[in-house]
Amino acid sequence: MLSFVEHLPLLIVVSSIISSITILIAGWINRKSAWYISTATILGQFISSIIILNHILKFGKIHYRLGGWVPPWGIEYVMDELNAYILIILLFLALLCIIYSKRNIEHELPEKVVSFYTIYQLLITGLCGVVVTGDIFNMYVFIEIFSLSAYALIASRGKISLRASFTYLVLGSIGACFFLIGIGFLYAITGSLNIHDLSILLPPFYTNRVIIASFVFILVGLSIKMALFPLHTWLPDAHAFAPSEISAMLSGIIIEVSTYAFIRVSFSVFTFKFLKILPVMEILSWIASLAIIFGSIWAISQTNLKRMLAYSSVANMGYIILALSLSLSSKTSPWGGLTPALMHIANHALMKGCLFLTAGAFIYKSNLWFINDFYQLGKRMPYTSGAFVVSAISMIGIPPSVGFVSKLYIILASIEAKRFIFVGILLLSSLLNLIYFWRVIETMYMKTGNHKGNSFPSPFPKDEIPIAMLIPIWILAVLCILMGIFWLAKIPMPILDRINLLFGLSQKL
Amino acid sequence: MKEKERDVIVETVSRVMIPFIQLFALYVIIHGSGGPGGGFQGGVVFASSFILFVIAFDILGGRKRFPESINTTLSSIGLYIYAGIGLLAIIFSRGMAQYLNYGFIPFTSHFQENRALGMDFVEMGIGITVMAIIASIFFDLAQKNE
Amino acid sequence: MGKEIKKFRIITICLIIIICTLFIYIADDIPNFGDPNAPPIKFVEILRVELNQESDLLDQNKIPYQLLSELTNRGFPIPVRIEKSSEYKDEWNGFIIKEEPHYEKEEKYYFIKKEDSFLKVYRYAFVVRWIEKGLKETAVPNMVTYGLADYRGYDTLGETTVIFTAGVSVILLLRRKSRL
Amino acid sequence: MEWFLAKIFAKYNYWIFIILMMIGLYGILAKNNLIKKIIGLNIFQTAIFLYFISLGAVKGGTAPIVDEKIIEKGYTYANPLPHVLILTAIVVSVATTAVALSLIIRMYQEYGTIEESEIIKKSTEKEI
Repeated sequence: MLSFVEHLPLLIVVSSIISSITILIAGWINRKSAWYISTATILGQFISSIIILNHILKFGKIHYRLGGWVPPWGIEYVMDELNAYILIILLFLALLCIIYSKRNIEHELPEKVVSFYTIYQLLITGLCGVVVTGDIFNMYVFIEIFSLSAYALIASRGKISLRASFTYLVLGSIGACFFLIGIGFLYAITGSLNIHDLSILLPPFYTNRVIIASFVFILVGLSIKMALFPLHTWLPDAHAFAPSEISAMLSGIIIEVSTYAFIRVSFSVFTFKFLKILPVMEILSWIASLAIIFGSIWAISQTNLKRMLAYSSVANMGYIILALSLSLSSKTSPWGGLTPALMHIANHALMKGCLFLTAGAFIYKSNLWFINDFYQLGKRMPYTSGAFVVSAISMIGIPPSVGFVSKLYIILASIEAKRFIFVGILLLSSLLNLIYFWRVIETMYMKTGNHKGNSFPSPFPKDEIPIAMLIPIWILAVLCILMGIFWLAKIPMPILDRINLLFGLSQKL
Repeated sequence: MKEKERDVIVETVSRVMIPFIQLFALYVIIHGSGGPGGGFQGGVVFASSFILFVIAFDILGGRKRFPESINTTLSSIGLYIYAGIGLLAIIFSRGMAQYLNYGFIPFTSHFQENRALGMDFVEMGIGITVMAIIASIFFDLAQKNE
Repeated sequence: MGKEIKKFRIITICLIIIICTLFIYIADDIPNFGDPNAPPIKFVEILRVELNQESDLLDQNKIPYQLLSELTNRGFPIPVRIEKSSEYKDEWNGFIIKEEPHYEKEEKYYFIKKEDSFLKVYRYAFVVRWIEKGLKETAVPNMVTYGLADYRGYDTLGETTVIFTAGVSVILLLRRKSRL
Repeated sequence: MEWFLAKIFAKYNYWIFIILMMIGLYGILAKNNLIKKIIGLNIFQTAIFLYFISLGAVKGGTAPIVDEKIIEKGYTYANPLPHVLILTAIVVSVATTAVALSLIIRMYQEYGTIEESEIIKKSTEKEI
């Protein structure tokens, strides 16, 4: 007899599929119902993801055999702490983005509301599907679902975003195909597709060239999807010209879920013993530090706020990958293992979500894209600008914000690994962060006009965005500080410790 | 706009062909469990009959035969059937069975027969969705909108 | 503009050469196509132990202790029963217990073989069960159909969702005068 | 020479897979025309499908449809799993192609061309 909670991981995905179909039909009858159905579904999914995490912490992993077939013969869902952790972050940001999108989409895409929400719901389906699955081919299918919906959502504004979306489509398809080739090689050698099954079958083949090639293909394929440094070329345009909630989802969740897929494949399928044989982590750490430096420098040279944030995302992917590459060095310390990487995944989702939503708010109110036009915003839109400052502060890494905590942990981890050069790189990148965010804050609060001599008459007209858009922005901004205190108080640490234990990266307990 | 040139041979041949193509598509969908065939293949063959119609006649006439409302409904209904049959397994077994465990849906008294029937329904669902979506994609790509 | 395209083509050709080298480098380790005993079709070798006195236990259809401990160390399920697969050769099938209502409790999982002073243990590919028992378990003769809609039915749900996504995406991008 | 030929003929599906894949990759990255890029993408995906299907081939194997008479004659079945996977992957590739084509149509309406370099030139002139 299966308990209700054991059905939940499945119901999260299937209810999402059913809801997306329902939105299409209900939207045909009444357009306004689309938003309500979508919000209700995502709220339900979010609550059930919390229930799942609670269940896992109490009783351990959930195995769910789809169609009743036992794993090697059928598809299986495996929920452990890592899945549940990512799922909660994902659905939380998705919920806030959809609350935000009600007014914004009515403003930006008034004629396409129904199909927008249908595809948004399908995007959530794909992301949840990737996170909960325990079968590597199933993962490929769901990666394609969320990629396809992301292409369409990016292009929905038309004009320049079409080109951005096309570039993303071509590169993303190549990435997915590389992932498929990797699966093909794994299948040719082991004859299996289940993640747990592969992990026990693979050890005798660790030195087999085909297996190494399959790891390389999966790594390259997924690093296109997660915009790792030399393969990030699709990212800036796609992030800059998509609707703002989609930018927030892209930057905060979609590339993070691809990172999750990479973590799952490299630590669950290939396990850390394989990663120690190859110099993968060494190479990844250098690529990541290049990503941090180049991302930050490119961000400084941008004039468009959303493009600047997009390049900052490239740098932040560098942080996550750097933290990942240091994960094998220590087994005992509290900053060993996957802890800093997973921490930064959550923190980056909060900070970038908030920043992109505020950037979207500026566009919503007065079509402001360029940083030079932001003069006097601090007085025109005080609450929105306040949220921007809070999240910018945490991007720079001022205590006790979330950015500070994750940078601290990565620095401690690199000291532990005796790689002092990374400490320098991280401090340098903090400085660069300060430069490019200070430029925006300075324009917002101190300049009274732009170089053309335009300025507002005083007293400045106060022109704030609707409250439904302000609430998600401020929830994220407050969490940027609150979560930092939580991390410092080590409240969510037991989850991360158990994840490390799961992958054999920690010796505690 | 210039009136489209009519070609008697193409029109007559497609008039004769289209019902047979559709019949063959239904055969492929339903025969999927016994021999070569299945939902996708049948669905695409069915959609190709619309494409033939549009090529032989014109796109507005094709849209009139297969209007947008029916197209949208059909494309959703296929997925409803698939996802719904999976859920039925959970509901009928009162949470005992997993999703997509067709054997627990009481079509007949025999477990294996239930599986076969469940698969037939699923194939039909896939066929309907694929047919409607391919037709919808084709109409959207082919239609000129100024 | 022409220069840029030329530069890009040279970069592309370099990339292609790199990938080609990778493929040629691994070509030797790719298993032969069409081999009826290849891992995707029949079985994959998981471990081998040297023959010793204990191995004679196999003739009485009992599992040597050494094998059992090695298998559990690697995380494989425990074989509950062993059966000689043919009368003349030294080959055995190992069975494990699985929980599937309405189906047999035991399932063929391991293949054990004596081969030049080694005792080799293989794991059957999961397709073997599809091929041998599919008709009995699902009452459908077409293997691709029952693989698609039953054993891996969830993939197909995802696949139908993919094509649905494509349809709605095209509606979002191209359809102008619509209620959607 | 003989050794070389044996090496090529033993896995000729594999070599064809590589050649097709490289043609596709060249088409995707080096061509300027967007439609040609999509054709390249399709060739690339087809190459992978061919590789998967050749994984499923068995010497002397017949179509994977259960038939008692075929077994009595001593034939075996081809591996059905790659067929199942590739049916999924084909649908994915069709879906990708559909979305890409609709993007190209929109770009053609917007810029009046499907050459990538011209689109880049025109789109940077009027950003956003």
